[in-house]
Amino acid sequence: MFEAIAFYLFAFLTISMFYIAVTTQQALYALSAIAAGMLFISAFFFILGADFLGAVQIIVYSGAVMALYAFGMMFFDTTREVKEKHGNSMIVLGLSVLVAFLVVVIFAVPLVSGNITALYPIVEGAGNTQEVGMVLFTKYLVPFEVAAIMLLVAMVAGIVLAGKKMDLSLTLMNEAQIRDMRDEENKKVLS
Amino acid sequence: MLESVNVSLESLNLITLLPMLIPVVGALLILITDLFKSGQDKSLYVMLSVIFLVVDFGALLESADIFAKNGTVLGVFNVMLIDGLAILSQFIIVGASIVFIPLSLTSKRFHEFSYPEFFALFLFMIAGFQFMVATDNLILIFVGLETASLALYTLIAMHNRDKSFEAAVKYFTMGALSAAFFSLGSMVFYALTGSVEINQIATVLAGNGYADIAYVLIAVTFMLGSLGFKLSLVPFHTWAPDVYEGSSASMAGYMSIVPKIAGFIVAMRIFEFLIHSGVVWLEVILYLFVVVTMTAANMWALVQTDVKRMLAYSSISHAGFVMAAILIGTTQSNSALFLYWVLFAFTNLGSFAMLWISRQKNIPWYQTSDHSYNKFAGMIKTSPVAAIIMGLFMLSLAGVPPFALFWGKLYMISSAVNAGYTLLALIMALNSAIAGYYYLKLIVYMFMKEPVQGAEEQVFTNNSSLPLRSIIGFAAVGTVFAFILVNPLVEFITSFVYNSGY
Amino acid sequence: MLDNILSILIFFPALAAVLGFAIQRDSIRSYGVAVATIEFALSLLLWFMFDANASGMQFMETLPLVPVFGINYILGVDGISVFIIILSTFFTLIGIASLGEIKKVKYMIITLLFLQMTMTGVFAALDAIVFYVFWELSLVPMLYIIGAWGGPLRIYASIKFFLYTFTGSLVMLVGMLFMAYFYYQASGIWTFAILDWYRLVLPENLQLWLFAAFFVGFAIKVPMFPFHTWLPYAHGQAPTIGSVMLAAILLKMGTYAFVRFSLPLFPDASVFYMMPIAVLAIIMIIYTGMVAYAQKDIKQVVAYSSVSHMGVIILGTFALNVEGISGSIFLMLGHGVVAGALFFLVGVIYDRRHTKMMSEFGGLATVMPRYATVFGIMMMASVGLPLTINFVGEFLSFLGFYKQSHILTLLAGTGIIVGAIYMLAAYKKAFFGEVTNEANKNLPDLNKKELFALIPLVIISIWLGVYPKPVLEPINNSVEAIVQLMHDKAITPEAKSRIPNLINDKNSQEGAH
Amino acid sequence: MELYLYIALFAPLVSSLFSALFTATPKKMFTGVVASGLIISALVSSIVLLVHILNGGGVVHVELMTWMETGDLYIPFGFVVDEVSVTMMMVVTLVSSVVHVYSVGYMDHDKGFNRFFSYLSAFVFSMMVLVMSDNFAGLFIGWEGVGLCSWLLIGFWYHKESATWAANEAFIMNRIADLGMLIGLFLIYWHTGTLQYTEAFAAMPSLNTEIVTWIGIFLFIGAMGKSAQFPLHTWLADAMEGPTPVSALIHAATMVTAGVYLVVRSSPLFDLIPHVGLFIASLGAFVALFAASMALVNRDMKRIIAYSTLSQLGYMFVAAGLGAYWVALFHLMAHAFFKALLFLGAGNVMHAMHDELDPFKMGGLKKPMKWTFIMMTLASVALAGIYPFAGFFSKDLILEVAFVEHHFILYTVLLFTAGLTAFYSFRLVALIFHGEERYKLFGVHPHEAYKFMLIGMSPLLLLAIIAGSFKMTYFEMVTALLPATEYHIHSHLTFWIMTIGTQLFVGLSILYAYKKYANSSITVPNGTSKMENSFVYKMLFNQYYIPYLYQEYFVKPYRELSTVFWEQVDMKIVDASVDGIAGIVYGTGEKTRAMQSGNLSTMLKWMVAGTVGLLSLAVVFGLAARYSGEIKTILSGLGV
Amino acid sequence: MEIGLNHYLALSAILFSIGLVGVMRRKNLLLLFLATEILLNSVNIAFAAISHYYGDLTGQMFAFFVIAIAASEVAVGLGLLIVWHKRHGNIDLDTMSTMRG
Repeated sequence: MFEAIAFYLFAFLTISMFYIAVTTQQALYALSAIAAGMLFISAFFFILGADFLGAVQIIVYSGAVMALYAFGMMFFDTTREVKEKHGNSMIVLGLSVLVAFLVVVIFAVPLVSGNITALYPIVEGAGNTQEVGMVLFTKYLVPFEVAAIMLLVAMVAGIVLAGKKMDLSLTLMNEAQIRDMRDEENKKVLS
Repeated sequence: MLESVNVSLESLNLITLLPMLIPVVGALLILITDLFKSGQDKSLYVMLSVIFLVVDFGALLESADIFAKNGTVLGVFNVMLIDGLAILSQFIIVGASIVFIPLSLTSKRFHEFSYPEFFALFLFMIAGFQFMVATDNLILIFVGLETASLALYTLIAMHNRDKSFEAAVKYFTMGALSAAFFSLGSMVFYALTGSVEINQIATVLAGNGYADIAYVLIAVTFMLGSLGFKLSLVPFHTWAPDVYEGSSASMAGYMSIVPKIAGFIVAMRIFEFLIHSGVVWLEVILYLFVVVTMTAANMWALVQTDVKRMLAYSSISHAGFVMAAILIGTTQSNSALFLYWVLFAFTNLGSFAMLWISRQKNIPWYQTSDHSYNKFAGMIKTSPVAAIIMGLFMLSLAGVPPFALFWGKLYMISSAVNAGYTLLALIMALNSAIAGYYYLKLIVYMFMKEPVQGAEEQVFTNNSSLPLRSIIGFAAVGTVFAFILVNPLVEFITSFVYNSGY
Repeated sequence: MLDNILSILIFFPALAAVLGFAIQRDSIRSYGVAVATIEFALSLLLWFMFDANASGMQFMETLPLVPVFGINYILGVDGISVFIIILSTFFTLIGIASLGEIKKVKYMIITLLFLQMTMTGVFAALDAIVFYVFWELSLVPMLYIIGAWGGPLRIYASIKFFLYTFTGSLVMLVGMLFMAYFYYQASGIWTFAILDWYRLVLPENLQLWLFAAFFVGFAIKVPMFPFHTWLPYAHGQAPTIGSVMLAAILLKMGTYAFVRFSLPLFPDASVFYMMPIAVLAIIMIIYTGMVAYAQKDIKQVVAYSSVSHMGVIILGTFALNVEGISGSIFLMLGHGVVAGALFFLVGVIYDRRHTKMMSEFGGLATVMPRYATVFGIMMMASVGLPLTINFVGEFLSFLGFYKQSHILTLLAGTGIIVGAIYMLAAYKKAFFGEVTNEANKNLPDLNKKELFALIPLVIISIWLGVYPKPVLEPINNSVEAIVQLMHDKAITPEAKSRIPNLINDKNSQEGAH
Repeated sequence: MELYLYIALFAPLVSSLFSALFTATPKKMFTGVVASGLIISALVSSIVLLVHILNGGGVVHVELMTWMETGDLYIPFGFVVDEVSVTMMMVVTLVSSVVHVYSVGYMDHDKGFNRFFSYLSAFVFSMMVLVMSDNFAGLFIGWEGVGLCSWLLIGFWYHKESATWAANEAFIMNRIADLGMLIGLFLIYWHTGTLQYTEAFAAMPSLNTEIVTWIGIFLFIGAMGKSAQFPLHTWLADAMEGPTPVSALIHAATMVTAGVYLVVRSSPLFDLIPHVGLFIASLGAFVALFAASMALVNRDMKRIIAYSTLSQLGYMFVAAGLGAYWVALFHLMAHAFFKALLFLGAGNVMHAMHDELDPFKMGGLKKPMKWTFIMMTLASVALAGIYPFAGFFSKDLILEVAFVEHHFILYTVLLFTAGLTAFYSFRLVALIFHGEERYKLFGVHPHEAYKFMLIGMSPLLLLAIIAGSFKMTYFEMVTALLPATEYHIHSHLTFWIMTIGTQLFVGLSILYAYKKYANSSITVPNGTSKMENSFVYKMLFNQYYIPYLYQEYFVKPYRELSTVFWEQVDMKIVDASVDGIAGIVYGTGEKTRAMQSGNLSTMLKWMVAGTVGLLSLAVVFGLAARYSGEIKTILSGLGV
Repeated sequence: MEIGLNHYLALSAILFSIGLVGVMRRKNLLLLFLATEILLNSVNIAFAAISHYYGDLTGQMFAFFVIAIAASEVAVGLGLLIVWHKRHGNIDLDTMSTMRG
């Protein structure tokens, strides 16, 4: 009973939050709504016993990612009302209603093939974090490492794109300009 | 309580990780080199990359050897899967990368090549693709895919022009949507089978006789949406022309080869078991995709005014053509896919490299874009050798025998014929004919029109350097003498594909 | 060396063409003539060594190309192909030798040498894929010739030519792949060798489909009505040499392919489609003959007349008996010589006046008597006067088809009337009457270079008209083999009765004696 | 004997090629002399051969080489000199020798002198091939060869529009008939397996009558073209545009009789099918009358003679059609002599009158041109069939044949025609040579032709007079090959009544012609007289409006249809549909490229839309799979 | 009122649809990126739910990696936006349509 109440409550909350996030004209509202929605989602994780995931959700999403967005928002100066031209909203509406309808209808059909044998069963008595760790560092060791590489890529990419003279075009500058620029850089380093 | 896990090192089969680790190490090395001494010439990084890729290629040969002896190898908790498909596709990925990366050695300076990060990201991307093809675990596929994609977006953007940023943003945004589709698709598969490993999924689904067909279809739909984006199937292709146009020609050529072969491998792994288990719907849908992608992309390519954009549409069309292999799903068709792609790689390497050496920094008045057709007008007069070579590549793309792509088409259409897809074979043939027009258009410009008055004479050697010319020569030789390559390739590919059970 | 004479014939010009890039512009003509002469001499050597009494393939060469897929480099000639090869080398020679003052002459000669390679390849190939390779490759030099040296509409014409034929041959390729697949199913072996395919007996319904697929490719190449419209454009826009090669050799690929592929592979389908194809051929003969009459441009007259004559060739081929097929093959040669010569002749006047409109001419016989004479001879050959080369072919073709259908032959025979009408009318317009146009008053007559090209053609067209035996005999022997093969392979009773059984005939005759 | 055969055959060819060498050079007298010499040598050889045959030396047959050999078809270049062909050879070489000699003078001032002899000798060669061949294919070679030469010679003065038009007309009309001939050949080949005369004829009796009938019909169609039988007759009158010696040789003596020769040569065939023979005879009689009627009013000297030729050809066909082949051949021979003479005489007149053709503009020429007058008069007498000239023997024989075979209608027609013949012949003679010297109005000073021309013509004159006396020799000779039917009227009385009656009728016609046209009141008609405005005159003068009908109902529609085919069908339907397909493909690309709007939002929408589309299809499919049983029931309930 | 797997799946679907609305509707790239986060999150719920109901950890693993991927995407995406913004002063996707057709 508790579970049902919690489910519907959080379902209602997340849906409304996300709905606000995609419809509001205020960027700040959208951001806040998203952040709130993320938090509510972590609630689902806790309900479902995925404590580790819930924690990560809060830390990474509601924390890191949202902070990034917030930073971006300030950088782009979109805290004011966002003016968007909406061409044909009927298409958007139609498509999304159709998606929702179809997917929901299908998902409402109970899965026939119920008795799935769990490959990595949740072990009674062990904490969720422990279990996750166990699987993560055995079975999913490689993906985990690749994910690390991915994060490295993202970092390098972020640095390159946002930081390293991307506002200049080395393609179009001539040699002299580049030399001057280098010299200036060196001077900065020396001073 | 959890039991502690004892894992013996041998059982991990770490050798399966070796080919992917090499480019990663290379990338890190490049980053570190830059840390110690910045501002070094791009040639250093190009050569470092090539060296690592060659070593990678060597490691692949080793894997191939192992595969030939022992068959399919699983490794590192059965996440890694080294079968014929993985090896073949990695050969293409690494091989193509080896020939594409030296295209950075232009005689003119371009923005992106002054960053060591460019090369590091390039190598990371290769590792990502390698992971993507060498596993049947959807998680690793997903992570590998994202690694590669994120690097690729950045590489495109680093070309540092308005158009390349626009291209990167478009690609990125659609990629994000595609990632969401992928995860949704995987989720449904997981819901269906409790597993994210394709083999396991196949087994479970076969076990319950596709009882939840509606769920299967939803999963397939979203997977198609995601892979369709990667493979640029119509209507998920819209990014491709813009991205090709926005990125540098060398990068565009690369994109037409490597990411797609990775995508094809994943598509092959996911869809073929479904087709073979009689999911008629998927067969119909793939049929539609193949036909629509080939035909529509051809039609759009007809009306292009820019050669690179035309080649983008042509690549879409070729992808549709090759997608037929997955639809047909016989050993021959799967082998044809690889054969086609190897030969396609040669030709596209050549044609994009030709565009690349003729790239000007500023667009002259008579051109509307980087490579608009009239730039090539009368090329036979100004630079005959370049014109003839470019003509060769165009003929090859059009499927004129005996140039490279003809053999691919031949084998592919034959596989359709052998599997009883008569109509499909005819449609494929007719599409090749339509495609003839736009390739011919370039030939017409090069050979039959007068040069634009006052055009730069030297535009076709604008950017060339010895490495670039050698690569073009290599591609040209490969394109012309492909008929020698075909037999060993077919034999090699078929044995690998067959032994992997496809 | 002589074991590989066919390979040499094919690749020598290509190699020479590549080397030709290094030749100075001034010397390229001599180079081209030298290469073409050697090539022609080689082809004559081929003829010399050719055993006229054998009906099978000679000078066979085999080299694996893609053995896993049954693609092999197989060459060989029989009486049917050997003469077309010689014709092609001959035309290349006189084409290069008589090349007028054109721009980019070096590229032209190199292109012609490449074209020579593809032409020889098509006629010598005995593997379907090798055949296809050369077949398609031949489009490329022609595309360039039309597109780079043609008239105002050259680009449209060249693209139309290329795409049209390309489309058709792709359908044909699908047919070939099916054929190989059926062979594989029947025998478990992948092969594209034509001689292997000959041994495969297909059920009739498959034959019908495959025949149709091959037909599309061949018919466009021939070109048969209603696929012919690329030809007037191609001829109309092409430079003289382009039209000559196109008419003399390239069109023959289609009809040759009918004999090489369609008939022996699909005898029942050939019989099944005989009447519809004959109707098409008759439409070609009469309809295009009438269209030719309506032309104002003399080159278009010759172009449409080509279509009309190709109709006769098709008709002869689908007579499915020795007389008809031999005749059609002979007519291929004949039409090659005659149409080639006519295009040369049109080129002569075009070089002088830069127009091809008949209304611009008139009375040329007075100004250029030699030209008028040669044109007259060739025109009469084209009309099919006895003792000229075309008559032999036309006569045999009609004769052969008469066995199959009286009425259709009668209709097709009106071609000789229609042909006379447009040819004579054109000749009258251009050559007879008073010289009214000031520009025509002082035209120089044929010069040495032009005579060098034309005199041999005149000699051939009369020589082979009077004494066709040296050519007709080998053709006959090979055709007999094909007809017998078709008879043996035929399944349906109708086909059995339509295609004569030569062995029985001979036996019964001997018995009667 | 074979040597003579080769000389007779190839001397003209050598002559032609020799003259051809000088076509591009100015006139050279020796070409004419050499050509004439060579032709005369052919004549001599023919005479030798004739003597050989007459002496019972047997048939001379040679096979030069193979021409075509494929499948079961075997065609050699075979030549045979037998009784029939040697007759033709004599006619051909004799007339052509005369014409060659004559032409040396006639073409004296022509720029194309050398060319003329080349063509003329080529014609003789073709004609020799035609008559000497031992098979149908060889005959066809000659058949087409003479057609070609006829084209060349009619259009000899190629700067004249009318000449080239006439040349083309002749060629094309002949082609129409040649098609029939070809079909006949095909029939012969496929039913007898050979084209050799002897073997083919030997095989014919065993064939189905229907097939033999068809063979006969098609061969006769071929003959109709060459011999200008109705309805393919119009070209012959137009062919008079050529130089007059050409008309004499080709369009009177030799080529036009090739049709008769064909029928005679195929006598074993036509004997099998008398019904076709009757048709041939009827058509011949019709043409005889038809052509004669047109000759009555014509005002072109050469055309009158041409119509007369046509009419005489009709006679020959009557004979041949009725099975009297030797009679036909005899008339052919006799006709060749006097008609060639007539033409050459007309040539003299034209020469004298500076190519004036209208006899109404001449008159009284007997004074300046005495010899010509004599020759033409005698030739006309022969043509009219007055005893003892050649025409009497041959033509009367034909009348007898018709009578004896009980074809009285034919007989009547022929008799009537004989009267007409006499009338128009002497109308011409009278107009040209008698009466007022009307030519003076036009300021012409006529003169007699060169003497050697007249001497050259003399053999013809001689033969026109005496040829009839060879009748029995001839009869004995040719009946070795042809059916030896003698046509005697059983009652002597009847015979004499008929002969004398005919002679009287003809004589009266001549007198009437003289009376009407030899007087001095004749003026150049100006279209105002009552007669000229009568319907019959107009119809005859316009050749029954047949050329007009051809022009209106064949030539013009053909031209228009051709244009329609080209401009409407070929360009607007066939080609346009090809371009249309290409255009549709291209146009679809052009229209749908808007899908690529370049706007990211649109791209995303497309992506979602694609997925939604797939989903909908999935649902449809899923439902169909789920409820397949129910759907089947419903469908079966609906009776699908 | 037992909450079953289907409830979660339906919720996930609804959220996913909302995300799609956002993706299609948003013209401001930053907000568009936010919408893509919704998509990923909605899937994560489903993964966790399936994991829970099947007693299998794989779902949680997947969700974990999805979160990692989402985080990296944000880094790259924002990097791109920053460059664009530096050059054009806006992040409206309607302004980026120089390439078309």
